[in-house]
Amino acid sequence: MLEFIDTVGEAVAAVKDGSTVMIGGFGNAGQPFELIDALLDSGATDLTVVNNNAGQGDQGLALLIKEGRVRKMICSFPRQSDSWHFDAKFKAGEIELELVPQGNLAERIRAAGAGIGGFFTPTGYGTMLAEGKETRIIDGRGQVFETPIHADVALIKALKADGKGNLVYRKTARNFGPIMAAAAKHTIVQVSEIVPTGALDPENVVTPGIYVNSIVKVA
Amino acid sequence: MLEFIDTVGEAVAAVKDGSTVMIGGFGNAGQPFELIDALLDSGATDLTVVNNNAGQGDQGLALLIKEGRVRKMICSFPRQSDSWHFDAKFKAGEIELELVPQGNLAERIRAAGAGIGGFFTPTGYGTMLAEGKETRIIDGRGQVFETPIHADVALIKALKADGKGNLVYRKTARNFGPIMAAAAKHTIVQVSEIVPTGALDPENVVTPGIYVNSIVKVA
Amino acid sequence: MSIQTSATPLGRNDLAALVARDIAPGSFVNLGIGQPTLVSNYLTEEQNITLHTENGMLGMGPEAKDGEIDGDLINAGKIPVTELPGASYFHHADSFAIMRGGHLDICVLGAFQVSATGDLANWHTGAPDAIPAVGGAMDLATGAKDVFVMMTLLTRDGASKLVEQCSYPLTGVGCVTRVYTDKAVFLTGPDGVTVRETFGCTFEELQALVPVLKWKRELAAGAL
Amino acid sequence: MSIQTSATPLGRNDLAALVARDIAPGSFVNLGIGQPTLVSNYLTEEQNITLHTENGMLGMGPEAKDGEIDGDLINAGKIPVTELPGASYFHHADSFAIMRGGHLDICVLGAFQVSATGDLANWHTGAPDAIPAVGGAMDLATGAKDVFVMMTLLTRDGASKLVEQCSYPLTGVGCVTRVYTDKAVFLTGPDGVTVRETFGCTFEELQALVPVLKWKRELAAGAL
Repeated sequence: MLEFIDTVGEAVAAVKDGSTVMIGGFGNAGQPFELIDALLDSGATDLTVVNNNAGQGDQGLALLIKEGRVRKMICSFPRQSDSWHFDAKFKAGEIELELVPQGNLAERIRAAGAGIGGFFTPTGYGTMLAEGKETRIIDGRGQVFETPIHADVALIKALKADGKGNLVYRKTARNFGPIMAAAAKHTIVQVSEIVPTGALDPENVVTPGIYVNSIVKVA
Repeated sequence: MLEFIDTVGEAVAAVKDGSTVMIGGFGNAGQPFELIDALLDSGATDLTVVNNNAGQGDQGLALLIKEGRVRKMICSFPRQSDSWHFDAKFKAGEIELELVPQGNLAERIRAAGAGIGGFFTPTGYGTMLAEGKETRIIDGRGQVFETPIHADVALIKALKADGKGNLVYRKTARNFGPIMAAAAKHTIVQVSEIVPTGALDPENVVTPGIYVNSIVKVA
Repeated sequence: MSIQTSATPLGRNDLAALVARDIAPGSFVNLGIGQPTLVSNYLTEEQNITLHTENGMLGMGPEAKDGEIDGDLINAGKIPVTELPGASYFHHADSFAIMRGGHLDICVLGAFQVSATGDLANWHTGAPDAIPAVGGAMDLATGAKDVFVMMTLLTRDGASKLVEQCSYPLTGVGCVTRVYTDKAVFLTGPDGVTVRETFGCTFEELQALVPVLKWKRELAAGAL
Repeated sequence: MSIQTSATPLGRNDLAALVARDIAPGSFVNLGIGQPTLVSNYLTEEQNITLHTENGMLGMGPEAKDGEIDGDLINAGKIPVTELPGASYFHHADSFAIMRGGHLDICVLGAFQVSATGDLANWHTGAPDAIPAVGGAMDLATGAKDVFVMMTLLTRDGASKLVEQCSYPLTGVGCVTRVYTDKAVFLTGPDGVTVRETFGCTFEELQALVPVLKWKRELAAGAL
């Protein structure tokens, strides 16, 4: 059931210790900062986090990592100039890393939402990221078997939601939002605006409300 | 390279004898009738046609089948009250049928466009449509291995195109258009309107122009 | 205590009304072609049900009347329909991802046969000269969280369509959770079949019609 | 007939200009982070090139200037960019489907090493304490129709980055089709490497720098 929730704190109560949490965003675009801050405050720990990166600077996901709340990161690009908290935890052996090529990350998330049990892709074939994975030659190309990434909860950011939970995004802030919403059992969305049902053109809805559980408006 | 073409006849010249041709539409919605008629006139034969159905009544795809131009149909629902031309050819053993559950059809077309070498799906497991196919149990569910469906040419219908070939559709006429455009080497689109580049909101483009080769406006 | 909830067998419309009442508020539902479509007539506004049609839409409204008919707006049965506020359109792969990814709460389908463990046969008679056509049936059967079947309990020849093992080609294995018929509602699953209620017959009379119930007990009243 | 087309080695900008000239009109192109980004400065309006950024956009314009900066509109390097008329936005899976499905005509990438048969190493030094980070490099390398590499030919220590076999961890196998360096342009593929042109050195001088060219002949001028 779709719920409109007043505060980000109540919204992220769905994240339990040990949850797998997808967090939208690429760089700062599309990052649900307020939801991440609420997750930080919630105390939920032993998390597996799926995000393109592994936190930057001294905010959001980086702080969650710093506080030791993230058991494992599944991401494509953990190393950045300001990813010092991840770097420290990783070098200390205190966080697990599953490094996934960005397209495999996106496709595996999409597969989870679409009910696909696994797929073959040429990406990564012949590289160390395919080590230990099943491979086969299809139409003359080496391919690697990749499995869906499911999540308990997704935290994403959209521009607007209507009363049915339909979402639209803004520019490149769309990025992982739509596929994470579909891949998680419970999807929490922070939006800038809630509009009346009927105010979004059905042709332009990007995430249908069927994928959305909780909506919270942030200032 | 994107081309704007004056007539449907010139547009379908890309279809050669022996081509695999995807044809958009579900029922009459989204069917590119004018392009199909032009294909009928073109004389191209020995075709493999991918469409949800196998023609209805005495028009379009049904006539292509009647004239013996279709060697093989890949579809989910060939049997309809008015699919007499397909019925006759099929019973005479003059047309090959690959029957595909509609979701597998859509996902296999999508896989072709997305560069996926094959995928496992629970759909069809334990049924006669999985006979002879590779299966495995994934997370406790029986799944069937399905392969991408590529095409030489796609014939689809959209509402509007801009100067870059970006497309928008109308209501349930969208159906197979976007995934077929991505799965075919050469995509031909009939549109009701061509608008200036910049007239479509980038947030609302459904098929980016990268998937489109030829656009022809039909009255 | 009897589980007979009606003195007579249910007609198609009464059965559709019963299915409609059993759909939880806020559900996302796909109604198959034919008898299941009747269910939409009995959904109330308070239930806030969102209908999906596999040809690319959520928020489908009732069948279009004369002035409303739009060739670009049809349902999976190719009947012109309408759009409700809050609707959305998407392409076929996205539409079937909704079904296959387990996001629909319920789909309601017709059937030739259902087995005691929920195997479904509803797409093909298996006759050697029949032209097979499957459409989205396998995706719905396999993907929805709950699969409800609506059918008459007996064939014209009086044979039960609820069987120990389907003789018709399968649509899906162990996928049906409930079977709504004119004479009874059955719950099916890995542990076999249970009778929830009967219409116009006693449990013992039903057992005589449905061989697979031979050794079964009725469900304690109120269990569902 | 000499294939030396410049009296001096090419600077980064001249090399970017050369890559830009080699991109066919109407192409869809992804420019990697770093040196490849310079190529956009030399694309002409007549070429009608559409730039893709893997974080969800086609029709990317130049870097945003002060007043244009919008936090929701960035490129894969997380730099604010602009939108050109005819742009489109899509989610990550759709964006990578463009790359992985073979729809990009060209991607231009930096590299640590390229092998004579087009293996690419550009994501990981392999150092035991390095934190690995791959981003979209493997998808681009594997998916684009043509993969152009831009790099200096030699490491700081004077070793050739064009090698018989990469010693760094691979990004993709046999994927690079051209290598643009300060001293030469190479064509790579299943049949090995060929020199298209040299800058500031003769073919023989280049051979002395690049061991894998030891037994190679130069490409007949005009062949590409």
